Amino acid sequence: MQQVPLEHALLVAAILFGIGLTGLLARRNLLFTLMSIEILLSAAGLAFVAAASRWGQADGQVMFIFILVMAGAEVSVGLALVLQIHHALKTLDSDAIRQLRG
Amino acid sequence: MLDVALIPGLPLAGFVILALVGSRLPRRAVAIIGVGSVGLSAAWALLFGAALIASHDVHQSQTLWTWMALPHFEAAIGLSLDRLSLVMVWVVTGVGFLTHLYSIAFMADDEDYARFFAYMNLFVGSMLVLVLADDLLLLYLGWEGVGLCSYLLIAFWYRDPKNVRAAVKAFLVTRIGDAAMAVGLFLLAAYTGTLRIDDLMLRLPHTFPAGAPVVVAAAALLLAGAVGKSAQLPLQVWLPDAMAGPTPVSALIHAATMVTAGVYLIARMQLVFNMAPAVMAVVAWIGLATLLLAGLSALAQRDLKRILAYSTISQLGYMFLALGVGAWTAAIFHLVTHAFFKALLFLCAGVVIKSLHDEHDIAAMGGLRRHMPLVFGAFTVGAASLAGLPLVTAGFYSKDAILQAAWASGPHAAWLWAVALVGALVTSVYAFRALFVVFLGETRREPARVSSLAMSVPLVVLAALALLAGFVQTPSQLGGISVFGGFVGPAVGGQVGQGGGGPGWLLLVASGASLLGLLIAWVLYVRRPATFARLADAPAWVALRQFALEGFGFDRLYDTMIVQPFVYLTRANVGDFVDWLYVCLAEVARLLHGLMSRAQTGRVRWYAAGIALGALLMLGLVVLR
Amino acid sequence: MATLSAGAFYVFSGLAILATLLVIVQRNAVHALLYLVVSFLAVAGLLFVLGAPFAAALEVIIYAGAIMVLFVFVTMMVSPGQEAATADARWGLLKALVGPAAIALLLIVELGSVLVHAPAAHVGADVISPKEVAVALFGTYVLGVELASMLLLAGLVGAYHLGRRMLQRDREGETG
Amino acid sequence: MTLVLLFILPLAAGAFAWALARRDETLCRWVLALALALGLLQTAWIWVTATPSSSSWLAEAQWPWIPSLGISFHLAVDGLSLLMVGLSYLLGLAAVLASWSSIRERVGLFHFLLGAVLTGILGVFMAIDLFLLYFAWELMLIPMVFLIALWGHENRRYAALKFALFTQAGGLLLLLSILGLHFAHGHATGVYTFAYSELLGARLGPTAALWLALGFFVAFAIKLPAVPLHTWLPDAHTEAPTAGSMILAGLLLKTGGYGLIRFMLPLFPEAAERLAPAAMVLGVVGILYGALLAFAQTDLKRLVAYTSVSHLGFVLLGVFARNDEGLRGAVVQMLCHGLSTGALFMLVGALQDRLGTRDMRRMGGLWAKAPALSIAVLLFALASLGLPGMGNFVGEFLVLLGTYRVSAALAAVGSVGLILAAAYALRMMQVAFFGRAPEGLELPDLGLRERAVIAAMVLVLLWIGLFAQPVLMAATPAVGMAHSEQGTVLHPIPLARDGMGTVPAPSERGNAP
Repeated sequence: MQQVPLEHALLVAAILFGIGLTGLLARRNLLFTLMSIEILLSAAGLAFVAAASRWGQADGQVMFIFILVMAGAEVSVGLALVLQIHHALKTLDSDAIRQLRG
Repeated sequence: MLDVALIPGLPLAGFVILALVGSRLPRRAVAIIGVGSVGLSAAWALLFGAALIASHDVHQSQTLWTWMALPHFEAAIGLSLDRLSLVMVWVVTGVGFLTHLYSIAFMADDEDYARFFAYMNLFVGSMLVLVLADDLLLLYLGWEGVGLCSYLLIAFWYRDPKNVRAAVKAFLVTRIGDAAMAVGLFLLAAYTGTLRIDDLMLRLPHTFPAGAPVVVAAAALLLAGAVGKSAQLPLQVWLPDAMAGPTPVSALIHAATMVTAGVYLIARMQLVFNMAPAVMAVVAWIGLATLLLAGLSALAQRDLKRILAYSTISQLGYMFLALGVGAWTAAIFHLVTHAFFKALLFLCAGVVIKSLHDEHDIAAMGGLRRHMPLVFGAFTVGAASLAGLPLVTAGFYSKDAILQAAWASGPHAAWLWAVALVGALVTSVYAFRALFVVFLGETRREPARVSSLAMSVPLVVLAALALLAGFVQTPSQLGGISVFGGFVGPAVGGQVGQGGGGPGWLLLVASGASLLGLLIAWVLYVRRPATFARLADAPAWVALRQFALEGFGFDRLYDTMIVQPFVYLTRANVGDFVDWLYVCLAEVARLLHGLMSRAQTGRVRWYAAGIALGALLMLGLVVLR
Repeated sequence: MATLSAGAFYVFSGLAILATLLVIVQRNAVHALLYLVVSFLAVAGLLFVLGAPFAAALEVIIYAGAIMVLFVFVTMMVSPGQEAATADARWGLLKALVGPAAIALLLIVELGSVLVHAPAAHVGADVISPKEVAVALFGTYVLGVELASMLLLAGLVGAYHLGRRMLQRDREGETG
Repeated sequence: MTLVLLFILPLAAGAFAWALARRDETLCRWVLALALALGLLQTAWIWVTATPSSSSWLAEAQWPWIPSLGISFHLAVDGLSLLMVGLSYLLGLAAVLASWSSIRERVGLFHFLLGAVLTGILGVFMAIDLFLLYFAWELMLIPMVFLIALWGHENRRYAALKFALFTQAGGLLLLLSILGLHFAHGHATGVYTFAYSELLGARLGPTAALWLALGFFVAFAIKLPAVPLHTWLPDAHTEAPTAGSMILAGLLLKTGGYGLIRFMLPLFPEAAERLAPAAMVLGVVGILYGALLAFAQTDLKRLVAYTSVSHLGFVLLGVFARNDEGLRGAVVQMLCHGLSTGALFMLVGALQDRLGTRDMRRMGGLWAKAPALSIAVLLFALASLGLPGMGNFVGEFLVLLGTYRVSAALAAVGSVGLILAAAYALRMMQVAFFGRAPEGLELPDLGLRERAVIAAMVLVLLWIGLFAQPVLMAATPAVGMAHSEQGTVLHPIPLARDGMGTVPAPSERGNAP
């Protein structure tokens, strides 16, 4: 009987998270930034579900659902902002959008 | 029940009226209120005093109201009249009234008539509070009150910055003494719980042995106050400058009354001083040094009022000498006669100066004898009394009492006496110098006519007093009358020094010194002025004279040692260096802000990297632990 | 079942990691989106294997479905040549990846080293049914549900607000 | 109930005045002025009618506020508070009258803020719940910042910011110390409360007490202000509008001294004893340093501001002498400083309105132009140099006497302040009012309204100066004197008198409220 150790599941989540983080930090296109955030959130959700499975309880999945909700809200506002920025500034380069420079 | 309180109350009431509505009253009304209140006060003091003497109970005291009463300290507003204060009251109200009367004419064409009389009334009121005070704290109130009036009156003609400077100087220098005196009051109050003079006198001898450090310190601090107010060394510098005020002010405040407050204070607190023999010696030596230095300075002055000012300092030195050797009665006696003849001299000087259109320099005067015989006569009486011309003048008797007391005093008696004698000689020289230069010789400038009845009456009355006031107390060789000593003696402890203590030749030597001075002045300034002028132009003399003219460099010394460093330091710190520290703190904060705000690049990825690094760090801490 | 699930887990894992990696190195947003769909689907598989069929379904429906559709729409609305204009050549992109990758790697190592010390446990043994999830969701976490609904409402309003301003500006642009 | 009215009156009247200002600005001024006069009357009424009851307070008002945290809305007054409340209303009224013609912009808001500041100050003077104290403490600061920032002079923003920073730092310390005391007391007794009467008995370890006391001390010392925490004061006073300067100097500073007397000394008697030497040295340094700085200033308002530093050095000195003379002297000094400096700020403000400058070097010979104004300045300058007969003298004398009982050296050095005070006060007179007026200088004299205010203040000063006893009696704090009464007199001597003079019987003297 070969079972999957919890560490492996969490490690996969961590790797996905790391890839998402890399994308977030490396890409300058706002669309890619948003996509990276989706990856991060889904990795986090994966970790929750793995934990739920480890304890055999539903709470982790509930958290997954909340994360999903949040992702939905985030992406809807985020994409609306992307459209706005594209309209206003004619670019999606996040480095070029520096109005908040101190 | 306002019998005693009426004496200071009347002038103070006059002050209140004049201060509130004086500027809207006609001049005549102002004069009536101003002079009348003091006159009434003088009359009441005379009557009341006479009644008290008749009833043989001269110690009256009344507490008006509680000023402050705490568990361990009490002070009341209360007046107390005894023989000593009665004498002072008579002098203050009498000379005060005469000076006020004189001022009606003297200040007649001044625009600030009401202000002048308001200040003068306030002065008389405060001075009366000072001498009548039952409590040292109330005495201090009067003490500061007269100081304030002195300041206000010196600066009366405030448009001239010189006058204002002199006023500020007078106030500040005396304030130095006052601050020391205040510490003395704290000391007495802290150790006895009261500042009521009678209580102090009862408690101190029971609480402390003679010569106890507390008592010595208290005496020394009170002395500091007296030194400041009475313009003794080393705080004498303010009085010559104070002559910037109107002449009646100089006569009343800076000759007859306020400057003698120090003498009064020491006489009043004589028990404390008796318990501190070391301080007594200091008093005597201060008096001695002052009388000699001020006398020499007076010799070199050319400004008539400054001559008289230095003379006042010198005569106050005599009083301090008398106090220092325990001759309380002699000191008060000289205080009284001095008040008469010095006020007289100042009032005469006022007429002279006014008639010459504000000319102060005696070199520009001369030959005034023919133009103003009355003033000449009065000035002669005053100068003679100041010089102590034997037998006929009041000054002779009072100064002689002091010389005798000095002779009869303790270890250094001969020195004290000898120096005081030299001082008497100097006094005589400068007194007659002023008289001769101003009134004899040829007329250098034609005077205007200024005298009026209001001016003449005070001169005559004061001249009479300057001659006759001496006969209340004569040495044993000359009748041995002791009315004054008999009257004041009990109030100041009935100590020795009512004259007649020394051998008879002392009297002759003193008379000789006075006459010698007259002779020297006659030779130098009338007989052979040319010879003297040649002599006086020798370089060594010129330097010495200049030194004496400047009051022996005290002013310059204080200026360079104290005033200039003080002003420099305060100017240097005008921006408050403590604030500068906070400004530095603010700058550091601003610098840090600049550094931190660099991190705010506006790049989203940069912030995300920050978060990631933070997470990395925290996790790293967890892992590595 | 267990063997299969373990094998399936590693397969899905590899697929997810590979697809995700490809997402972040794409220059074309549309390509990236396609890989992202693959990645989400692989994660959904993982979830299924881990005994969470309901979560897997949601992952497919919402992530791979709804959210991706949104992305596609937006990508189509902004001009597709965007990335080429802003991003640099391939080597530039790789160069930009080095630093972030290092950070990410460090993070993974750190997380991994934390996991090493964890007590041994296994996953995927039981299936947690949608019913259990629902009971928890509408029992213990009902307040969270309310908050989540409010968040969604806020997202809706926010997105509408932003979009409306854009529409207004467009209209003004047409008339003016 | 009367106390609540007394507390809220200025704020309510201010709000009402603000509402009226849109319609009629004069009416707005009248409303606040009348309300403050009413408050003054009410204070006098409490003073006259209050009889010392079993409780140590003259009047008290209490409602639960946040009972779960031990917070109640608790106001009470004793003689000390009542004096301060009276001073607040008097100076508040004077401030309204002083800004009658000089404030022309945003009149309604100005009066509202003035009322709010006054309510905060009154709260500090009446609160005996520490949380309420903190609430009032903050309430008085914020409107003041706006008063400075909106109606101030040239450099107002800088001054307002500085004021806000310093006072907020003090407020933070106060809050921390109050909370520290709250929890320390709670841990020890299980009763978590902010009530003053409860906390009075708090048993604290010496170290904890010292730190808490230090927090209170610094908070109050900033407000007082004690050197070296004083540097906000010259800027704030100089830049504030006339009414603001009056309130600042006359009242706000007093909250510091009041706090020390009411809260710090009784709450931490042992710690206060340990801090006393340092505090007294700071007091003396303040006296001298403030005077030296005042002497050098050329800006009249700044000069007066630094004299406050000097005078409040006396308050610090007296409070930490911790004996009868010192404490009561400090109270009298606070009252009289409030009046004399408030009046000086009003007069300097009047000068600035008339001449357009505060620079003394551009004045001179003002006496000839405006005698009434000059005499008024002279009177208050004399009061501030401690002329006997004025109330300030009573304060300074008692403070120094109290100090002398503790340390002769400090009293002697403090007395030097008397000389320096004369120096700066006379220099001000000399430069600005004596001498010759510059060409073309026009200066209308004081108007009737100003004369009335000045006359009232002079009368009060003279009254305190000559009839100090009622004030001294009232100045006894209801609580907290007990700690300091023993062992301060060097040679206690029974005060029985034999014969002469009328001395009030012990029963007359002893019935401190």
